[in-house]
Amino acid sequence: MDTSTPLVELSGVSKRFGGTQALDTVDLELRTGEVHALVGENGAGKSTLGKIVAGLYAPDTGELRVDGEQVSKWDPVRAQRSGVVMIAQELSLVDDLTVLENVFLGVEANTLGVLHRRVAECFETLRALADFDLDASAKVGDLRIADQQKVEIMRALARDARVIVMDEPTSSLTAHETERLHRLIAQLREQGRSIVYVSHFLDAVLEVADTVTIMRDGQRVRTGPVANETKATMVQAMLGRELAVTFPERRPRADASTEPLLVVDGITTETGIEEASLVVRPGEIVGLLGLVGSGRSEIARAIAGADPITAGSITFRGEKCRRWTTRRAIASGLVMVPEDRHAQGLILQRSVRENISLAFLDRFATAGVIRPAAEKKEAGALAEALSMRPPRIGLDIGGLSGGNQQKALLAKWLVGDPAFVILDEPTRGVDIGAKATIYQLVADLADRGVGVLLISSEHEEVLALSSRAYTVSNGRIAGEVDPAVFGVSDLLAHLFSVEQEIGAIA
Amino acid sequence: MTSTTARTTAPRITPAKALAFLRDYAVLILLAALLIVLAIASPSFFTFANLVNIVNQNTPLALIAVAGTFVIISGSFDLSTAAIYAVGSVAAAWVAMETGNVVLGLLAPPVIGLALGVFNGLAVTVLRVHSFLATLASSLIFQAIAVLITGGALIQVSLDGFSELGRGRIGGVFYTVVILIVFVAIMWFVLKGTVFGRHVFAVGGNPDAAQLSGVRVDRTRVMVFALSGLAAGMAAAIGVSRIASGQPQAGAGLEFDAIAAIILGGTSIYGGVGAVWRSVAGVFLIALIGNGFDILGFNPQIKDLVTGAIILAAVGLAAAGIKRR
Amino acid sequence: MTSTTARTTAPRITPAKALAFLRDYAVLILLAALLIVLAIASPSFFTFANLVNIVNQNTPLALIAVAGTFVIISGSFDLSTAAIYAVGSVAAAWVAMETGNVVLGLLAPPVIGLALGVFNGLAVTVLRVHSFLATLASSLIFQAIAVLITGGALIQVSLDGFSELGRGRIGGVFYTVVILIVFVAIMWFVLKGTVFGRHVFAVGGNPDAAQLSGVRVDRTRVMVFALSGLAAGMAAAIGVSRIASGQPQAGAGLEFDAIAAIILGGTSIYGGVGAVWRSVAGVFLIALIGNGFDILGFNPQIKDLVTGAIILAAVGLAAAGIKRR
Amino acid sequence: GDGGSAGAGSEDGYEIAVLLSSSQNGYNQAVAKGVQEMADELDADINLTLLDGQFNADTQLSQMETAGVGDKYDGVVVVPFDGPALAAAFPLGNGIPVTSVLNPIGPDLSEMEPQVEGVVSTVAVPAGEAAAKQAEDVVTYCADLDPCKVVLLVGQLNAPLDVTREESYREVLEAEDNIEIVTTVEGNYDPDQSATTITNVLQSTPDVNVILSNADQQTKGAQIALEDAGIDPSTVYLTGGGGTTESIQNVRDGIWKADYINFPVSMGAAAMEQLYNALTGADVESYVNADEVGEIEPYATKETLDETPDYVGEWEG
Ligand SMILES: Nc1ncnc2c1ncn2[C@@H]1O[C@H](COP(=O)(O)OP(=O)(O)OP(=O)(O)O)[C@@H](O)[C@H]1O
Ligand SMILES: Nc1ncnc2c1ncn2[C@@H]1O[C@H](COP(=O)(O)OP(=O)(O)OP(=O)(O)O)[C@@H](O)[C@H]1O
Ligand SMILES: [Mg+2]
Ligand SMILES: [Mg+2]
Repeated sequence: MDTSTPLVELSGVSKRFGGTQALDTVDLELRTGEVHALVGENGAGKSTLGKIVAGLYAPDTGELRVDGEQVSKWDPVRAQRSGVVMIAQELSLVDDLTVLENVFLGVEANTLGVLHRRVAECFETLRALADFDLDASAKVGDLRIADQQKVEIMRALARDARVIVMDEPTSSLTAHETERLHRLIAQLREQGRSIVYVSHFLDAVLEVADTVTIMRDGQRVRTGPVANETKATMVQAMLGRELAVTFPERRPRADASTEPLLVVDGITTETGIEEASLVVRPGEIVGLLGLVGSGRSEIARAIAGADPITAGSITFRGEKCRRWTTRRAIASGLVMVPEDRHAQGLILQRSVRENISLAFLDRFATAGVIRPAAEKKEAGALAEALSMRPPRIGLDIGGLSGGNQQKALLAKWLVGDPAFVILDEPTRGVDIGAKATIYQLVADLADRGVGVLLISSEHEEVLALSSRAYTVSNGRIAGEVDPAVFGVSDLLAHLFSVEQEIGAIA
Repeated sequence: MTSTTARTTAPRITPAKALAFLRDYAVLILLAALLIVLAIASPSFFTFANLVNIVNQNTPLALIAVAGTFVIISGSFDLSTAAIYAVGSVAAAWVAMETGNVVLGLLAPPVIGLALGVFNGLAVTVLRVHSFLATLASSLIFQAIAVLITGGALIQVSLDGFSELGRGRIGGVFYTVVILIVFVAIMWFVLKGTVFGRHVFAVGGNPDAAQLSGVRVDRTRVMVFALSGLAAGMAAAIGVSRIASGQPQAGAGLEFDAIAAIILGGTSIYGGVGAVWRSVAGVFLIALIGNGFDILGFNPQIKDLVTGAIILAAVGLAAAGIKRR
Repeated sequence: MTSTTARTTAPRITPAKALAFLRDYAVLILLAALLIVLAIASPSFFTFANLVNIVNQNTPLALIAVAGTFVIISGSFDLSTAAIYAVGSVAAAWVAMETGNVVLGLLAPPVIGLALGVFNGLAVTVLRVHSFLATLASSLIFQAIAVLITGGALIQVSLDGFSELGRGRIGGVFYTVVILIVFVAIMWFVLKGTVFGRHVFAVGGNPDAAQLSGVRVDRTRVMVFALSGLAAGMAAAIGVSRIASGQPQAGAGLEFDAIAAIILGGTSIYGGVGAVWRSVAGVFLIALIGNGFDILGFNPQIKDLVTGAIILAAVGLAAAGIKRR
Repeated sequence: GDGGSAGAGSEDGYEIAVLLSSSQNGYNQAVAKGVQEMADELDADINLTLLDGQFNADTQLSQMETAGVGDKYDGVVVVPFDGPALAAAFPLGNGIPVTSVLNPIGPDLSEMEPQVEGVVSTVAVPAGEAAAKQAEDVVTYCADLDPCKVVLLVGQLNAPLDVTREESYREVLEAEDNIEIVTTVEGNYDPDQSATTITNVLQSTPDVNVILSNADQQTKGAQIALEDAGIDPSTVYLTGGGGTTESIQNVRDGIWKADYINFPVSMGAAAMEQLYNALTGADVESYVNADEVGEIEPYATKETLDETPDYVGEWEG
């Protein structure tokens, strides 16, 4: 194939959603054997662009050429026939089907419509290619998010596509798995495929991409070889200003004699937590470090009252928590920002305002009647503080970009001035500027004496922000570590060794 | 570049906005269109008496649909409203005749309706079964109770004043019309302006997220079914008072008429989205079609055809407003 | 520590497993229980003749429920099956009488059903409206067509052999029973073993994901409605053949009976989960209750009560198996 | 009646509303036909408007109320779906006369004289009396049989009219020692459903002597059930109600033993005639016995039908 004809070419593409111009006359060329990164702030239009390439959205104006030929009708089926597939930013899998069924959905091996029985080998080949550890017969709905993301990736691979749009494929993966994915991308490039790589991790972009398109406010700022860019130049182009992401100064460890805010003593749950104990003092940021699936989220859920505990106890603000439910937890000032914003966090059909106020409606109500002015004011202020785009709190939250939804999710839990916050993956999908804002926010919370329990697959965040950290493995607290002395790679080595140890006991 | 950027600052009323308006208000647009057509077609239509009659006739259905809006928004179905109506009808007649007390008789249906609604809510939340099946089962049970109370026969109420609620007027307007207006106003406010209403939306939109936000999901569900039962009981009180006799087939079909009106109005069957006014509009859209046929004397055999076509038109109109992808 | 770990390596049949079994097979368990109770209560029950009769009587409903399973799994509703049945009935009678050809008459309903099913599918996908409302509207239209074909009256079929399909037997077994068994077997296989079946699950489980995977979601939906229409037409052919007359009210209520049976069987109303055998079990669970009442001579007025209670028992049994979170 | 008090129609013509309980039903269609025939026959300019009650009490009540306001109509002929419920519409606002077919309007299902102001005439036969007549013939048939096993096949046991019928059946039959009422089942006016339920009953009572049904559609289903069970239907006393062409033929052929004939066309005609009388100020019969409007004896057996070999029935259902 002539490498001078782009595989896919978009010219002058615009897309509008209601009052927002998501894309404004954008051009894009995807070439054989190229990893093309898309970077930009939350709401810049990256996902929209990716979805247009994959046929999920039809552009309002502009042209789409595939192999040099203009296509008029373009939908996911046609796109796949032409070898264009997408890994969506928000997980999009059929929960009730198995891993294998999801991976081959739409491309099932068949004879006259009758399914072939032996497809396990195909799956195995694919699994080996991706080097992912997945059980083919597990129901996808039972998998944790990270594994679901792997299924999404495998689904794209199964299509043997020429163009793969990956919209933040690593948002739930740990460093280790991200590395594997990057190797895989390199392999695919070798085979002459074209990858669109959307990410907020600029280091990763620098590492894997050949070309980068930088977007701002629905417009393309520039496209060029990655070799010509640095992190700083990209940030400058994305935000229109300079920004160096620095972590706020680390909070000191609280004095061991301070009355603890939260004491978790040997809790066990049906979700797989065994005799987990931890302590958080006021003003402390405490990290939970673990590999994917170690049970960090389950510990968080148990503390927040979302899963019942079968043994052990939780003491909050000096009081034993009895019949602990989310409702009681929230009422006494303990809140959790859940990891899955779509499944657990937001009511997508409702407005930003209603989502932000939901958990603390009583603060905006008198005798059960909502005071709309107070609600608007407070929600508006938080949207402003988190620089949400667009800043209109009357919009349905489902229409916001992924990162902006994440900001709204944070706002939702901050509205109640909590005394204790559990943050499970708080920066998933947010842009570099917003990350800085969130880090500052977390530090400010701690400064006000709020206790913070922090979980993140970006171990760097946990290591840099927390005053103390626990390592988690197999649903147990394996030990306590000093985040100040660890680098990310040391930590991984440590976590793997812990994993093996615990495995040996059990 | 500048020429294309100009497009983003286009005039305020864009085709897109017009389409969005169409989508959101399709049912009102059709209602208005129908009103105009009927007013032109027949002088008997746009009279005070006819309009008051239409509202009066449809008060029971509208009450059930308004409360049912909460049920649908919360992501459930209540298929037992007709059965509750039936139980309420025979209970009202029975109580009135046994006690000789008209007020007691007419209070029985709302009270019983509330209780049966709570039963539904508990069945749904405790058994963790989809409300479609749970209320289908409970409606069989309620219906049987209504039959057993009367032995299948009819209970005649021969008490003065029993018909006052359903047929009395105040200044030319039926009490029922006043009751409906007040009920709609209250429910509108409850849904839009109260914590409970917000919780109904949240439970229907994403029950897991609602639970994690400290919303008492089960309690909200029970309350929604209780409200629906209460409304069905109120409707029964009005209905039984109007005809002064209670019988177990009373209200047959009301449950589906109500759900159809709610969805026709534009409340989402998936939950999480909807409004009280929509259901009222849905009820009266269907009512106007019926009234129009009667007034114009069209062949009734094609009424269903026209109703079906108008419903498809309404949804088609709404769909036209939904931009393709 | 070791003591707690021991718990995880417990024997194979744990209470949890028993509960999960309960949840998955509640409808079969109840069906078996009912069979045993009836066999003990009446010697007339467990006879070949009676069992064949039960199957024969319920063939039309079972056909509709089996095809309806696909509709529900794909996340839709088909409320128009009864109306399609009605159109099919009068069309069969009309065609048979006009042409004098029995075969042509009995082929009419499946063909028409298929066409009306496609119409439903297109209405749902083109208008992008929830199938609940779309098929409600289309059922009004179909019903009106049935009335217009006959003028509201009844078409008597006085042709030899017209009743053969519905009442004929082969070796003591009704043709209908054979038809049902074959249809169930094919549909079971189609759902479990074909690409189409897989796509039905995917479309119902997560239409967006299916779309993203390149599944032709709209086409799958149209096919599912076409299948449902076809089955309703087949049911009509059997029904009209049995009574040798076509009338527009034929089949009234079938649509809800079918949906109730499907959901009672355990197919999820939310789509994405279900099985053909479940719907068959659901149909016969309800059928057995009716048969039992008739055979034992119980008061039919409490049949609904018992049916409702048994449905609640079934779902309660299933719920007992769902771990409390 | 007080004659053309409304009189807002054309100077010498009348606008009449015909409220059917359903326009999709053969019986109602036949009534409408009779009304139309009489309207054509009468020497006046009469325009009919058919309204469909959709077998729904509220719908019909609305229609009656709508007809009762304004000056569109001069009179109403109604086939009440639910007579007691329909009474709520009376007195009508505009005071136009109403005639009722098949069922009375008012609380008492067996009272044929007008019960509410505005109803000028009722063309009907009390449900209980008709049922009693059917049951009495069963008693005659059973005289030589002991036991004589009877299955009651009634419409819907949650409908007051059918409950009344069942009570009448039982009252008559239970007085006889030799008669054993096996069971009561619901036929729902549907042949298919009746076939199902009778098939089931035959499993436990294959030696049934009588199937007493209040409607022809149900009897038809019972006949199918008997045939499918290998029982010759003419060996069982089968009876129905309605007088459809098919059932008349069945009685003539000896497959059914009897049928209670309704004359819906004649009833519709009679109702129109009485309404016209009211409108023109002529004498009105406040109760027309529906059994007497037809050409023949309503309680038909092979013998009675043989006397009128040309009679075919007034409707299909
Ligand atoms: N379905 C939709 N409905 C309404 N608005 C939408 C929709 N999809 C995107 N938008 C709007 O279009 C703009 C671009 O969104 P997009 O999702 O492409 O951003 P993004 O660059 O992917 O952001 P992020 O990094 O947060 O994922 C945003 O302002 C968003 O609110
Ligand atoms: N739905 C589920 N059903 C059964 N077990 C589950 C389920 N979800 C998670 N688990 C189990 O619970 C444990 C912890 O899972 P989880 O992935 O939430 O941990 P985590 O450390 O929070 O990981 P992540 O980095 O993905 O947030 C794992 O052993 C996993 O197998
Ligand atoms: Mg995005
Ligand atoms: Mg987690």
